[in-house]
Order: sequence, then C-alpha cells, then structure tokens
Amino acid sequence: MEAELSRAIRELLDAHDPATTPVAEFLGARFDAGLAWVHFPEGLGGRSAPRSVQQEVNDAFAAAGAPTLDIGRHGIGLGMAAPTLLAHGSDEVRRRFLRPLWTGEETWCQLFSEPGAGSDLAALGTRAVREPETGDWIVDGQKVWTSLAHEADWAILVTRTDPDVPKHRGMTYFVCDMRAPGVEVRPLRQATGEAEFNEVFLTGVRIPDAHRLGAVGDGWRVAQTTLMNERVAIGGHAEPREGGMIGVVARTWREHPELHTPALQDALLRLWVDAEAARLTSERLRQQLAAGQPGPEGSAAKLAFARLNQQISGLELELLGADGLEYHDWTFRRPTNPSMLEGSPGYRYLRAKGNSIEGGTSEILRGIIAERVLGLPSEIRVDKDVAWKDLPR
Amino acid sequence: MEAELSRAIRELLDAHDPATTPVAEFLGARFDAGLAWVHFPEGLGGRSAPRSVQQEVNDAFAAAGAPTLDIGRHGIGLGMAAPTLLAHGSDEVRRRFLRPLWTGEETWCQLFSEPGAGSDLAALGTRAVREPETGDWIVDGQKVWTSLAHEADWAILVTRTDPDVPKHRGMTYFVCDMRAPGVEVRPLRQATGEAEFNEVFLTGVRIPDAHRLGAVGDGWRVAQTTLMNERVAIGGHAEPREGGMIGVVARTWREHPELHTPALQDALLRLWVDAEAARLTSERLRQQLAAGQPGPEGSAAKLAFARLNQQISGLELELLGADGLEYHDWTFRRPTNPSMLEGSPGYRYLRAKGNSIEGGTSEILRGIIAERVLGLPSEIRVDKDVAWKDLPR
Amino acid sequence: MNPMTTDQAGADLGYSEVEEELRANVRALLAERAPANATLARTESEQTTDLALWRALAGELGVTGLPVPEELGGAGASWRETAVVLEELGRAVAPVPFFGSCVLATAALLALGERKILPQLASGEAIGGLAVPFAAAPGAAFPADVRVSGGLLSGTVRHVADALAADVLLVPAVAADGTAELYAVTGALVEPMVSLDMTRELAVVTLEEVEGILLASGPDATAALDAALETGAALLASEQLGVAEWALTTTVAYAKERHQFGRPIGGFQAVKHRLADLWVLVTQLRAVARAGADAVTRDEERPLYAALAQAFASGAAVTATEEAVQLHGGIGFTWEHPAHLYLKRAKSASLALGTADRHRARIASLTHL
Amino acid sequence: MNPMTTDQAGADLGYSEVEEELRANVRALLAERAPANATLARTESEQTTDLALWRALAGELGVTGLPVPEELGGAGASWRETAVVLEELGRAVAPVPFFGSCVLATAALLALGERKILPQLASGEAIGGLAVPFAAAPGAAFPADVRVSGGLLSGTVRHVADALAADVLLVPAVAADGTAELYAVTGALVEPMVSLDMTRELAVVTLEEVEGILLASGPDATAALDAALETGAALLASEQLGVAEWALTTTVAYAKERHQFGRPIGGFQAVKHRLADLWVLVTQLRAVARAGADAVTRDEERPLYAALAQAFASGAAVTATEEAVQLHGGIGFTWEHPAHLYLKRAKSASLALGTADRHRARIASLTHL
Repeated sequence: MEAELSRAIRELLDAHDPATTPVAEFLGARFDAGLAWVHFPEGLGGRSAPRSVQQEVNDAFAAAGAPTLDIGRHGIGLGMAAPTLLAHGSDEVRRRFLRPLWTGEETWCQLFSEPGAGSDLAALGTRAVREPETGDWIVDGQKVWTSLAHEADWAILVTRTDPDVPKHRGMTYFVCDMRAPGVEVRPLRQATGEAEFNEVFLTGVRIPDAHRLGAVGDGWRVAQTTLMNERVAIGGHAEPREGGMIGVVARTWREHPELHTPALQDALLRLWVDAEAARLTSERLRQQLAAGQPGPEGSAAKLAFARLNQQISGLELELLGADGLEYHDWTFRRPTNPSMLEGSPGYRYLRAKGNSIEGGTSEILRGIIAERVLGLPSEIRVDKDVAWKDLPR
Repeated sequence: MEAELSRAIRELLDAHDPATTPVAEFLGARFDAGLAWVHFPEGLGGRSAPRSVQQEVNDAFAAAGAPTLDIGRHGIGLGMAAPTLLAHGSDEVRRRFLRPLWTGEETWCQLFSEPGAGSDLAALGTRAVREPETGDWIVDGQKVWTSLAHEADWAILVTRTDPDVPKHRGMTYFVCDMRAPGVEVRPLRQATGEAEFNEVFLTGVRIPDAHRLGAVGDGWRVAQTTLMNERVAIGGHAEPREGGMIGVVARTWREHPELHTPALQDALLRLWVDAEAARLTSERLRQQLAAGQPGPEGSAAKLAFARLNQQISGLELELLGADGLEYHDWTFRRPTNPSMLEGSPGYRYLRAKGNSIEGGTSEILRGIIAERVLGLPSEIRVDKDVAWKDLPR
Repeated sequence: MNPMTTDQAGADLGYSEVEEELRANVRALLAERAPANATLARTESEQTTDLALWRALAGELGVTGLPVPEELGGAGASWRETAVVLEELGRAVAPVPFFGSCVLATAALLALGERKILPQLASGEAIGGLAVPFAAAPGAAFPADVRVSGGLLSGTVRHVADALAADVLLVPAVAADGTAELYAVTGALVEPMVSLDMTRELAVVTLEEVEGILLASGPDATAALDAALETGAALLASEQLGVAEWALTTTVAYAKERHQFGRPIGGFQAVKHRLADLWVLVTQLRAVARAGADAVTRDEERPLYAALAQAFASGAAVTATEEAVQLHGGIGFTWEHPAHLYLKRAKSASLALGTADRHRARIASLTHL
Repeated sequence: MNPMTTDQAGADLGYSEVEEELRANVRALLAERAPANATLARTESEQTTDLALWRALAGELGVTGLPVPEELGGAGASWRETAVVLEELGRAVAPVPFFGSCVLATAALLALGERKILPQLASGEAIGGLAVPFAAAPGAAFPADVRVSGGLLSGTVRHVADALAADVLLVPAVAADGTAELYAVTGALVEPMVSLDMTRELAVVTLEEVEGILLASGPDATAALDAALETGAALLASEQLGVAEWALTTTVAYAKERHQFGRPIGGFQAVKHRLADLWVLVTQLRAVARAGADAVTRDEERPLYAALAQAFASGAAVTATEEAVQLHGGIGFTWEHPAHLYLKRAKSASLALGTADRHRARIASLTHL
C-alpha cells in the first residue's frame, strides 16, 4: 500500500477513535476521507485508487477495530446499488445517495424479479409511463422475492417503459422511494413457515425523472451492472473443514452413536468427502482471486453448495429417525437474519430447497457454465425479435 | 381359440411330426397352412385372423414341441422386415421374401444407421440414383452398427433419393441383396475387443425397382413401420427375481464373504431394490399387455435396464477389487450370440455401456417419453424446412 | 384377480375394474371436500384432523373397512382396495386418520382375530390408532415405552401417527415379567407435536396408570404388531405413490403452462429429460406399490415386500416432491402453493416405519445378501 | 509456494509458473511421441510399455526424479511437480511405468533414506516397481504374499503395476518370525496379465527362492510401505484428473462439432447441463488433486488427504469417462476411438490402491465419524 493511503488511514483513525465514535459518524468520516470505496472518484467516497488496494484498506480498518455495517441488512446497498449508482447515476444522484448508503443511514432493496419474470428477468412487466405534464414516471406492477423491502428506504427498480420493442430493449432503471405513496409491501411466506422475503405492489408510484439511472430503454444494460456485482459477491471466502452444514451433521453423528448404522455412515462419509471437495474448490478459487487470476469456478460454487446443503439436510433427518418427524414451529415469523446452521433440522431441510432457486436457479447456472465457460451453443431464442407485448406468457 | 384354428393346428401337427420333420420343412408347412403370422393374408403365411390370437397359436405349437428360429439370428427378419414387407411390399415382393424369411432359409439385416445419422436417422446420406436406361437404382454410401451383415442374405435399406427436399421427404426404402456386387461388409470392433456389429460399404450397388418398398420419397414413413415393430419387441417378457445381471453379482456376493464391506453391501442392496422394482415394472407391463391394455411403460424399461446394467456391472468390479483389474481376452473375436450374463465381469462392465446407446440412446428415449407420454413440447426444429443437402453437418 | 395375468409367484400388479371405480369415487369426494387451500388452512386451525371428511369416507363411500370380513361389518374386500384408497388420500394429502385406523390398527386386530373393536373401526364409527412411534420399523424389538404394573399401563410414546382423533389406541406394553402384550386403551392423554408433516400431525401419548383391555400376550402380541407394521410399510408405498403422482402430474402441467424466454419451460430439454426420468420412477413406484398391496393381501413374502416397498418408495416419493419444488421455481417454495405439503409428507413418510437403509438391511437378511 | 495464497493450514492449491512450464513441456512431448492411435496399437503389440517415451521423459525432460534431492541425482523439486507430470500422463494414457517407478518405488525409497537405487530411478536409467497388488489400500495389513526363508524370497504377487519393464522391484515380505521386511529384488519372474486397463498392463511377480537386498525391517519397512501407498493414493488423483480432463475436453469439442437434427449436439440443453455438471466435477477434482499433492509434499495430514483423494477421484474420473462414452454415442463405443482407453484407465484406477468405500472408511476412523 502506498504511503499516502496509509497516512490517510492513520489520520482518520487518529481523528476518530473507532472505539468511541458512533458508527454512522465514523463511516461518514471514512467516506469523506475517500477511504470508503477507494476506486470511486473523490467526493464520492473514493480517491480514484486502484480497485486492488481496497482489500488492504479494509484490512487496515478491521485491524484497528473500525466499525462496519451488517452485511445482511446493507449488502444489497453496498454490493449492488452502490456500483450501479456510480456507473449509471447522474452527479446529483450519486451525491444524494452514496454517502447515506455507505454510512448505513439509508437501507436499500432490489425490485427486480416478478411473478412472471424469474429466471427470465428481461420479461418483466412492471410498467413505467411518463407523465407529459411533469416528466415524472408513474409506475404500476408487482415485484416479488424482495429481501428487506419492509425495512428499506430506497430500491433499485427495473421497469418496462416500451412494450412495443423486444424485451431487452424496452426497459428503464430507476431509484424508487420505498416510502412513496402507492408502494405496498406484503410478507411472502415460505415453505418454512416464515417470511424472509416480500411481495411489493406498486400502484401509481411517482418517480421523478432525476431518479432514472441510464437512458430510457437502457435498463437491461444498467441491470447487468447490478447483477455482475451480485455474482462477484458469491463465493471466495475461506472456510475451515466441517465449517458448513456438514459440520452440523458430523457433530450430531459423533454425539449420537445410538443413531449409527453402517449404511448411514457411508452416506455421511460420501457427503463429507463431497463437502471437503467443494470447500477445497472454493479455497482454490479464493487463492486464484488473491493471486489475480480470477477463474470461472465461482458459478460452480453456488451449484455445488445448493446440492450439498440439500443432500446433507436430507440425510440429517434420516439420521434422526423419529426426531426427524418433528418441526420446531410453524408460526408465521419475520426472521431478521435466518441461519441454516442454527435452525432446526427440519428448517434446514426445507430452507435448503431454496438454495437452488434463489439468486439464479441451478438450471440457469448450468446454462451459464455451458455457454460462458465451455463455449457451447446458446439456447435457441424464440423471443429475440418479438415485441414484449406479443410474447406468449 | 376358435375351433377352425385349433383344427388347422392339429392337422398340421398330425401331418408333420415336429420331432422328426426338418425345421425348414416344418416351418414351411406352417407357413403354407396360414399359421405363421395368423393376421397376415392367406397365401402369405396367415389367414387374416385377429392379431390377438397369435400368442395362443404360438403357445399351442410350443406345447407340441414344434421348432422355432433362433431369435438372435432371425429377429430382425421376423420382427422388423416381415411386417414392413407386408405393409409396403408389392405382391411380388411379399410372395418372394416372406416364406424363406419365415422358414429361416434366408436371413436379414437392417441397413439404417450411418456414421452421420445415428439418433437423427432421417439425416442419412446413402444415395440411391435411378438409372434412366434400366430403371434400376444405383446405391452408394456407408451404413454402420449392422448386426449380422456378414451372414445375411437380404437387408432392409433406407436411402436418400432426393437431396433437394427436407430430409424426411427425400428418402426411399429398398430390399437389398447382401450378395450383390459392391456390398462390402467389415467388422466393427467395439470397446470390448470383439465385433458384434459391422460397417457396410455400398459402392455402385444395383437394386431393381421391383425391390422398392413404398413410393419414391416415402422411405421415412416405411421406416416408421420397421421402427414401431422394433419398439413392440422390447420389454414384456417375464423374468424371475434375480434373473438379470443383479443375480450374477448377488451370487458373487453370497459366495465371497471375504469381499464384504458394509458400504458395498448397502450399494448392492440399493441396486437389488432398483432391479426388483424394474423387474416388477416389466412384469406389470406384461400383465397389462396380456390383459389387452398396452401402456407406455415399454420405453421406460429400456432406459431403466440400461442404467441398472451399467450400475450393477460397475459395482461388480468394485466388489472384486484386485480381480476387477483383469480382463478375460482382448483378442479380436466375432461372437455369435454374446451374453452379458455369461461373460467376464470386465466384459459386462464394458458391454453395458452400449446399452444406453444401441437401439435408441437413453437421451432419445427420454425425449420420446417427455413428448409422447407426458405431452411436453417438441424440440425446436431448425432442420424442418431445409433441403437435406443444405443441412449443417 | 385374473389368474391369466399373474406371474410365476401369482402376483397381480394391475387394477381391477372395481378398484378403478373405487378410485374414481374417492378422488371425486376428495376433489370436492378436501381442496388444497382448505387442507393448508386446516393445518393452522384448532382441529387438524378433518372429521367431516372422515365421516364422508366412512359413511358415504364405506371405505374404512375394506379388508375386514363382512361378518365383522367390513366390506370383505382386501388390502388391494385399501391401497387404492391410500393412493388417492396421498394424492390429496388428506388430513384423515385412515392410515392409523384402517391400516395399522385394523391389521393388528385382523391378525388377532379380534371381533369387538374391529367392527367399530370398519364402520368408521370409531377411530383406532397404534401407539408406537411412527418411525418404528418392522422387525425391530418389541417396544418397551409402556410398562404394565398391577394391571395398569404407564409410559410415554412419542411421534404417534393419527392418535389425535383416535377413540381407541392399541398399545404394545411390556409386563413386569418381560412378556410382550397388546392392550386396547381409551384413557390415554394425547397431545399434539409440532410435526414436519403438517397434514399428519403426530402426538405424544401419555399413560399414567391407565386401564387397558388385554388383547394379546406373548407371541400373539408380537405377531400382531409385526402384521401391523409390515402391512403398514407395504401399504404406505401406495400413499407415497399418490404423493409422487401428484408431484409429477402437477409439475408436468405447470411446465406446459409456465413460460420463460417466450417458451413453456417444459419445452426446455433439460426439464423434459428430468420429467421423463421422474415418470419412469413413478411408473416403477406403482409396480412396487401394487406388488406390496398384493403381497399383504395374499400373505405371500410379506416381510420382503414390506421392506422392498419402503426401501424403494421412500426415496422415490421424496425425489418426486423435491423435483416438483425445484421445477416450480420460486412459486413452489411459497406457503400458498401446496407443493410444500407434499414435500413434507414425502420426507416424513420416508422416515415412517423405518428409513430406507433399515429396510435394505432387512432385505439383506431375508435374501442372504 | 507463494505464502500469500495459502489457507489457514498452509495448503497451496494452485500451479506455480514453474509447474505450468513443466506441464507444457510434458504435454508437447506426449503430443508428439504418444498419439492416441500409437498408444492403442501398442496395447496389442509385444512391448506394451513405451520405453522410447520413457527415455525421452527421463533424458530429454528429466522428470523422473522430481521429488528426489539433488545430491541423489534428482531435481530437488517436490511431489507437486510430479503430480503435474501425472496429470499429463493421464491425459495421454501414456504407457510408461512412471507411477510405479517415480511414485510408488521412489516414495518408499525416500522414506527409507535409501541412496543407491534412488539415484538410478531418479535418472531414469533404471525402472523401479513396488511388488504389491495394485488394489492394495493404504492402512491395510502388511502383505504376506512373499515369505523369507534362509535369506531367500518365495511367493507370488498378482496384479502388480508397472512391473513388466521394471529393473528392480521393491518386495514386501514376511520373515519366518513374522517380521515385516522390505527387499530390493532383480531376479523375479514377471509375466503379463490380461488387464482391464490396456495402457497399464499388470503382471504376476513370481519369486522362487530368489535373493534380495534387505532395505528395511520392522517398523521402518511398514512405514516405507505406508509412505509409498499413501503418496501413491494422493498422487493417483492427479493422473485421474488428467484422464477426466481429457474426457471433458474431448467431449465438449465433439459436442460442438457433431451435428444431429441440424444442430451441434452441444446445443441441446440436456447435453449442456450434463457437461456443465461434469465441468463442476472436474473443477472439484482439480482442487482435491492439488490438495493431495500439496499434503504429501508438506507431509501434512498425509493419511487423510490420501484417503480423500481416492474417495473423491475414483468416482469423478469414472463418471467423466462414462459420460464421454455416452455423449460420443456409437463412435465412443468403438475400438478405434480412444475413449475406451480412458474408461478402462479410470475404472481400473478407481480400484487401484483401494476402492472408494475403503478410503471413506479410513476417513471415518481418521475423523471419528
């Protein structure tokens, strides 16, 4: 790390004791010193430094005990909204939104998926129509699988602005005020009994044109910025052996010799081997990324872990036998930060079913690997030259 | 069975003692009495009786110890060529070929698949061009995976007669003399070291127009008759428990307790359960067919048995450990009637790999089930309206 | 059973016309009285058992006593017909205590030649239950959860299926001298457990010095329990078949209607091939389930067919419902969509009456593998 | 090894620049000297070992002594580099006795600190072999196929890998008093066996009162054999990785070029998804293989990583080659196409040095599962 950067960090830490400064104030100071996202421009939390030094900066602050935001609550803002705001927002938008996003004073959610547009996001139908008198946009539609919608201040939102052109070309991207009239958030209950996600109904929601990101009709390209940053976030953290779900079941196995049968033991060992192989694969990916050789293994990690989580949690119930017939609670709940490792075995089994659906289904991921990694031909597209409004649905 | 039929059988048996009459003579007499294929017309081995009584007639002859042909050698003639000759042959063709086919005096093979046309049979490129002076057809091309080609007298042959129309429309079906000049048969050696099949090279082979089955350009429809009769032949015979490959491995297991490990035992039991499920499924299909309710389960049987044979033979080698590292003989051989149950474990393992390829790959069968049984949409066809000669290959 | 269509061992794996008619009647009743949304709502209600539906099955269709002889108030049919009813109940994940009363308790009482309680269960006036943990496997040791002392029963049995609505429980108990005994008990305390299978809520049965009627003792008691658990294992496969068929049928229908990328998702080859594989699996499950029902009917190799049924059906029904959830995408993971009810039923059924690996171990000992 | 890129335990799972250069050299040599058609033809020839290729590997590339210290004539590198060579030899199913000489025998001699034979093996002048059945698993009992009596060795060892071209065999033997011993033997009778793996022909080694040089006795002999078998199991995964990568790469290329129904078969979604799954599997196999090579290099948890390597790689390489045969269709089942050589290598390797279930059992005892 260059001397200037080290000095800036030291000065900041000297001026704001991380142990006593309130979080938002400390983070605000870090933003103002250009030490938030160092590769962002000056005045927007950065100092146009190389992106590669960000990790060292983060490590330096972490070593000093500096506060960070809860990633469960602010991950969408930090990981997805921020880079999109930077890349496609007007100066006004970037100045308005980046600082409170960084300090955690404002939280964000993502209004992308719709009941009719899951894997095929570009088929989305939430309409945004421009009001001639004001230039504002009036938005009507329904979004789904929205984490944090009930707590968020702002949303990144993709809409359909021109139904008469093929689907990828008639979309526009906005920042949406989640407190605006016409925004209704309803919990979406899952098979587990709880509601991690929401449905969001948008009825005549007014968005000023100033909150548009990118050109009218260019929403698909803007959304790609968001999604690419989502993919970067997946995988790439080191985990110890038996660190994941396999550790939970291994502990149960060791503590309950009365449950052992030879067949269950071999089934557990197969999964232990697969889990260790998946862990080493992630570790290898992490080392490649650290050595500056990003590989395509990242997309494989999500596929592998979804399958493993499902197999391991399924075996756990078999292993438990009679106790596997129980559940902990079906009462409707809104969990703040659900963890599969801490829940009940039945919860793990059910929740893991979502792992191969959320954030890109396993089927979509296999297609991405086949086409982008192996270079196999794309699916035949029947929807490429058809106006969105004429698509079969 | 009606009285007339019973009387005819009795008279035939009285006139030709099955114990002493030479096979071809007995079968010839059965043909002439209209008791070969009872639903065929009179004079062609039948008596226009309902197809459903055939089994009873066969059973009556079997009970009397009457001879039948070796199905390994004559199955293609009896099962596939005969119904096609009946359905699409001229009177002359039917009179010429059906009787020696039935008596076993002439054997048949099938010239369908080509190196470039396997799953996609309709893509075949063996050219047949009509000679203006004689009206004969001159055939050039290469066929592959042909059982019995080196022993057969006649072949059923599908050719390309019009390359300028889409592939399904430019094919014509012939009877081909396997002793004709220009027919060259070469053994096709397999991964097992032996050659069950052949490649057949056709160079300027002359076929009289009288040996054409169906109209010029109608070869695809004629081939469907052949292929549908192939499918009917699959599945539908009763088998005792442990009758198939699982029985071989179960015996090895019982006889060699020194090879046992708990994990291998559970793996064997899983396959035992799957084999028994597949056996019961075939048995249920047989009962449905016997009760006159043909179901779509037949196509599933081939899929299931291919997978089972592969899994069971794979486990057999694991079970054997060191001995699984051996093979019996790599010397080139031409087996007459290879049996997976009697070969070596290594032979079983390798030969079973062909089960999911020959007679329709497992991938093609899944597509047939998905479309014809479940009614799911067909694959998007890019070759439907393209002249055969312009297809990418 | 048509003798023309049986294999060497004499098994009839098809459905007779009478059985198909029975199926149609049960299916029509369930379609009307037990729609998925009502079944889902009932899981969070006070009364998780649908007693009105039970009365309709018993009174209107008379399917509660199919294997019971006519002189005992039954239909004088067989377990084969019971299996057909179970298929339909599985297809609807219907919250009725049919399995506990008309399979487990009835099989035990039939094995004993009992004549007092059986007529009540056959008519459906009374609901019976077998007080063993639902995970109990055939062939395991006689349960010792309940002890007999001074003629009174005491003990706790957890994870009991279909006990919440039961009028009478058959309770295996161990006498002071170690003798296995089977009692009929009406005075048990029965409390619901939060259960993975929301449409078959399990219960804790507590007995505190309760009186019971001694039904059998020693080998008779053991044999009756074996009959109940083996018949249950063999017939549970028919319920699992119904569950798996619902999963397949519903997913195929959804795949035809759900469009993504301008096409029905059922037109994408990877989806087609998975559904084809699933169809093969369900086809095999049907053969196994029919073989199981036929084997208990003819009392032919009952232990083996019971083990085979659960060794195969457990995985098959779980795979079918897991594939249903996955191929439905997000909607299949919501509370509103019934897919989760079937997933929970299938996974619980795979643990019920012994996990597949225990049944495979039993096959090993029966076939010397 | 770059300390920046190691995990908590210090494992380096990547390839260094030196390793990549080594790979390129070996690959280029094999492409030139060991094309598939020549390898296939050699399997039916008199000399199934390619000694010319062996000499090129030893003389031109100097890869036969990578883990051997420089003072003993080796390269002073490590097992990591040997693993890279194995990847390439697997990718070419090259018929050279590298695994027997440069892995099994070399590992045993390194463990003993032996200084006479090792230099000859390191330079490649002599070919070594380990006279144990190729199916022998690490952790099993010391082999008793050969007995020592009056200083002479007698016995028969079947299924020995890479013995046909060996100049010296390391022979585990049991003395009259039961002591485990390890000998170097040059006077054995070595006869070929018809082997499933056509490119690694096994042999029967017969000793009839043959003299040997005693290398070690007691715990030293046992430790040397353990080192050989564990190092072998860990490194065999790299060869299996090469085999699996050939299968994946070749199948992907074929799927792009083979047309059916007017399209490349690699454009059909079911094929695409299977190849994607296969790519994931091979990616995982690479991580496991590198972890194994790194663990034996650092002598860190060698028993566990050896067991993990074979527990995972056995199935992965078999799956990859089986998928290659299937997705090639008919052509992949012919003698002319090399796919069967890889299938036979993969299946045989899955039995070599212990089947996966035995390695899983070893993991159980090492991790208390």
